[in-house]
Amino acid sequence: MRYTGFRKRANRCAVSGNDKTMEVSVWRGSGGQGAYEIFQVPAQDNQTVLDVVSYIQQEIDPSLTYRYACRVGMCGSCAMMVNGQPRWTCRTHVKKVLTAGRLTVAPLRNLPVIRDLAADMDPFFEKWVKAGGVHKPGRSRDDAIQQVSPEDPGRVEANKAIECINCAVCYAACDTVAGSPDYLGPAALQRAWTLYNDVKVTDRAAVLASVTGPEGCTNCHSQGSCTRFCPNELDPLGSVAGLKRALARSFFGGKG
Amino acid sequence: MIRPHRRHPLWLAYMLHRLSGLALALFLPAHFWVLSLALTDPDQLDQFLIFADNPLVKFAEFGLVFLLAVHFFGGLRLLALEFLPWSQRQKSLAAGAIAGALLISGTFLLRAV
Amino acid sequence: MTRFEIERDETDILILGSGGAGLFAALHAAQSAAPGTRITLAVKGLIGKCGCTRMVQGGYNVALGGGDTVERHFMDTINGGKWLPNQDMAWRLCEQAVVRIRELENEVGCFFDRNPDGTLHQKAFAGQTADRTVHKGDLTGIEIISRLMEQVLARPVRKLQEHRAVGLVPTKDGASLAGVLFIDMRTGRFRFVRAKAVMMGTGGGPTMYKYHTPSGDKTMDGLAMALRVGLPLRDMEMVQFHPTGLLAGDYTRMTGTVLEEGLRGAGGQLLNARGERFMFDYDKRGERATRDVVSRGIYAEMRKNNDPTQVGMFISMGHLGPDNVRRKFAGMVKRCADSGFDLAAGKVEVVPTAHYFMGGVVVDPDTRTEMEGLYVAGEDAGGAHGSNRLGGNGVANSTVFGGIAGDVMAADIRRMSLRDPDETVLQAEIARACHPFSKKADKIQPLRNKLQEAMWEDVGVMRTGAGMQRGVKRVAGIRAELMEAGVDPSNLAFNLTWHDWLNMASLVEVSEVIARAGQVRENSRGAHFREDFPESGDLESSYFTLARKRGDDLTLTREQVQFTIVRPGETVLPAHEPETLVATQ
Amino acid sequence: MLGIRLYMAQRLSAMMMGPLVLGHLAVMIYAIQGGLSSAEILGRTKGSIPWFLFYGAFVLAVSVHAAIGLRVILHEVTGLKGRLLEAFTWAVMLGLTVMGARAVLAVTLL
Ligand SMILES: Cc1cc2nc3c(=O)[nH]c(=O)nc-3n(C[C@H](O)[C@H](O)[C@H](O)COP(=O)(O)OP(=O)(O)OC[C@H]3O[C@@H](n4cnc5c(N)ncnc54)[C@H](O)[C@@H]3O)c2cc1C
Ligand code: HEM
Ligand code: SF4
Ligand code: F3S
Ligand code: FES
Repeated sequence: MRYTGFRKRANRCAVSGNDKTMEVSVWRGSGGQGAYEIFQVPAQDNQTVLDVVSYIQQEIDPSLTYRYACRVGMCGSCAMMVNGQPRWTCRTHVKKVLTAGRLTVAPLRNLPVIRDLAADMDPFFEKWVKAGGVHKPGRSRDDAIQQVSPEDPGRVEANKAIECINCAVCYAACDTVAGSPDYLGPAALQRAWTLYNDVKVTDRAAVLASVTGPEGCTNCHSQGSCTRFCPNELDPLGSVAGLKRALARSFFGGKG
Repeated sequence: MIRPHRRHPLWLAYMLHRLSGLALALFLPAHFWVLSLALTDPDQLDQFLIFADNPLVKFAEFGLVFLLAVHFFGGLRLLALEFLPWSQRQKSLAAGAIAGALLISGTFLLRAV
Repeated sequence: MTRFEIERDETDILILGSGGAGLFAALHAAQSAAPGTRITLAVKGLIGKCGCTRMVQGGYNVALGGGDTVERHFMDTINGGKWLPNQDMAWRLCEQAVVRIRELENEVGCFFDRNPDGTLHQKAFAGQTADRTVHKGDLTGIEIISRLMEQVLARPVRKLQEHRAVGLVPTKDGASLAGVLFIDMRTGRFRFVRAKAVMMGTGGGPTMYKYHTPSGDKTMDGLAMALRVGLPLRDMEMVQFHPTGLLAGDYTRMTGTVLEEGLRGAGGQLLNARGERFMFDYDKRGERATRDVVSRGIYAEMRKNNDPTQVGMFISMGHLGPDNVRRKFAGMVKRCADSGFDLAAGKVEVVPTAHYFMGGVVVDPDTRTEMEGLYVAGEDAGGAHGSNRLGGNGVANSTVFGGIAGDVMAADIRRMSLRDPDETVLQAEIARACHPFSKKADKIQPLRNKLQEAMWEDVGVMRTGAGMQRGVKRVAGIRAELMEAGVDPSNLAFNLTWHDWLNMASLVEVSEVIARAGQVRENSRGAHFREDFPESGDLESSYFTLARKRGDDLTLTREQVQFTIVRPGETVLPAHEPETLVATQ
Repeated sequence: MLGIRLYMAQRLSAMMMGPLVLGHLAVMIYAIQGGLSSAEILGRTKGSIPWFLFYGAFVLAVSVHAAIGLRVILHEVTGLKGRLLEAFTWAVMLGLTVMGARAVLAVTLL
């Protein structure tokens, strides 16, 4: 993304009932190029960053592009860089991020930009699949459902990451992804770790094999930005460390 | 200016580890070269050792030991993180690493001068 | 208007939508179609990241023994739907859910919560007579859709993401479907995809109400498209309201989102503006009554209060102990906290919120429609739920029938070939979508707000003939305004405002049908409550409404419900079965 | 671009260096504190097989370790990969080994 200066624009909308405004810098552009554009947005009591972005599109500049779906933190399609940090915008209250009446919004880092605030998430999901993040069935729909104790240690470990909404916030936070674009990244690796621990998975060695290559978990430098920014308070750092441990064990001929 | 997504202890620990590793790697050939002078040119080594008594050089050496200590503890932290089942004590470990580094190099400096 | 260039494409099986229905159809088609079959999945958002299946909280209804039976699940579904469901579809739903849940667990890789002994944990939603709902905490949809999404992404299914379907294009004779017209949202160009078989799973979504829960990408596009090709839609008056939607003000998309059912189940109290409990004035079960009853209770109190500065009622959890609430409903508490409310200790303002659409395209239990080559499953299809959907039957419905559609299409295409489209329809659909470019650019959102007000006030939780008459007029007026509202065509790539216009076009088209169908039903059943006809009417002569468009003419008729499996007053349960297996309802 | 073998090599060499570095630091502190001159130090290390093995092991480990470390940094900062990156890794490793070997020989053998 190349920074090419600020463009200012007068606010065309009438402010209703509320005369407090905030200054919002929004990344505009497509492909690798663009610039920040500044908008004046009326401040409201209850307002998320997504609401601010929507307001700009609905009331000030109809050409602004962004993405959202569920608006309650379940689908992971609204993530953007807010003041330089990756966040889910539908669950980020403006109060939490507004500094001196200003806010900066940009597309998610480490992914190609389609237009304005919408990033292309395909590379993220390609890596998800590449990291073996897909359950390989050991049973079929004709078999009974496996009895699994909720206390089973593998299950307890697998459960930790089950709330991942594949929002790519962790992926955007990770500098290893930035430096090594083939690196599978925290979310995909965390999914592999979950499968590795899932007692229902029969071929654990295969899971490990998918994360062993030169793009795999061994690239992680434990920067911890993934864990720091995951909006669901998951711990990809811990998961990747788990994979490294499992890998080291199998390297010495241990049972994967 | 550290970019906003980097402002947290684990990232700083990572950068410290990287910079110290890099500095050590750059210093290492110099260190080897100086020592190998004993083989090729003992006079020059002596001269160098006198030069090394200079307080400025002493200070630089302290820096080096400091780097080694930082990298060493950072490395231990990573090895623990990767090979011992992980715990939430990450951040305290990171802090401990830096504290330990200061301690060791500090004693070294104190005793050296 | 210059003629727009269209890219033409073809495939064997085309699937619209990536909710439970779309993803399961893709998965089953990939599993059961002949090798080499081309399968394409087209979706308005990103695969697996849009639609409502992902938002499922409570869980998935399936009878898995322990006293519960498919028969009991079926009877609950029929009773819940107030004898309006298509019984063959309801039976298929209950029967196949058993297979689908095993498939989800064993093949797809979902993991649902377990009892201490390792068996699946099941609980009871209101209106169920057994502990039947399988779940993964209160984030069941994330588990189901994430796992399904992985399975589909890993298969050779062609992906058309951010492709919005804008029109079903039939053959010249109108009897079969030739293909679907899309806008590739990222480039703004049209793409026409011919297919032997198309499954529509765009998930309905009553987002024409001021307060609504569904995902932002759902705007009734599928039903509007079906209407335009002349397909019959049933039960179109049936809009389910969830009683406790968050009220966070006019300026946030958080407003309308759901505060889960379990809060009331656990003892949460509903308070009016004066801080008094009121639900016992309406039902002896108080806050624990079914969704429709509680929604009406809250709505009635709101109307009584009639204070523009204090619109909603309140849900209060504090008396259960804030720490206890925080532990038990961690996700909900956090979500409220993010929007600035303290659910654990304080009280949170709530309103009934439009949640699910029972109406839809008329299909048979194999998901086939009247039109050769078109299949419909999930929330787009009508019939399985009748007048009311039980909590937990929604995701069961979309996954069961989505999977069926995948299998049926895979079999049917063996005797099908690609068909040629009626080019005049194709051009008409393009012209329709490009209509706003010929008008002066204007804001679209105010119209959306206006529509949402109109539907909420006149075709909402409680209805009257006069109100709906007014509603029909208001919607027509808004449609006229929409036709005058333009969109700046200078850059069509990822032009959300254009899509806002198209969303509105679908919503007004379907809103009119909802209001008209509501007028035709002169009694109160399930989600449809008429203050001027509060009685349910004779069950034996139950009818459902059928809407169909020919050109611009919308006709509504009443059709007799066929009691193909069980008649009112009877049951398929063996004699002496207890009425309910749930200890406390 | 760090596969399992390089990763293990880097971690194993680090583990190996742990005690060696501590040992070296201890010697240095002891030496400086005791006021030993460099000639005195050399006098003790020269011709000592244990010291040869001690520092020899260190050189081998550090060559592997630092070469891989620099490789990672180079890749992540410049995006370099493929043959050139391999060549760089080997060059650093061999360079360090040769220089280190000379130093060890100088200090312990002659
Ligand atoms: C908040 C919430 C909670 C719920 N909780 C439960 C529950 O606990 N239990 C339960 O059983 N049910 C629940 N439901 C209902 C359940 O989610 C739905 O019944 C079910 O998921 C519908 O599945 P579907 O596949 O038909 O549609 P969806 O999952 O909504 O998918 C529709 C898909 O179609 C796409 N689409 C829409 N328009 C177009 C277009 N024009 N072109 C291309 N693609 C398009 C969408 O982007 C999306 O991918 C809940 C619903 C909501 C909103
Ligand atoms: C003088 C000796 C040493 C030199 C020159 C050196 C050099 C380096 C370099 C250049 C890196 C790459 C940094 C990066 O990838 O960010 C590195 C990484 C590392 N070092 Fe060292 N190091 C030395 C000693 C040690 C010691 C003694 C330990 C352990 C106790 C250690 C543990 C590590 C570890 C674990 C890494 C991996 C870090 C990562 O992948 O993020 N190093 N070292
Ligand atoms: S781990 Fe967290 S940040 Fe990463 S994709 Fe999953 S939910 Fe998002
Ligand atoms: S931020 Fe990146 S480096 Fe590792 S710990 Fe997380 S994946
Ligand atoms: S819109 Fe779905 S997570 Fe934000």
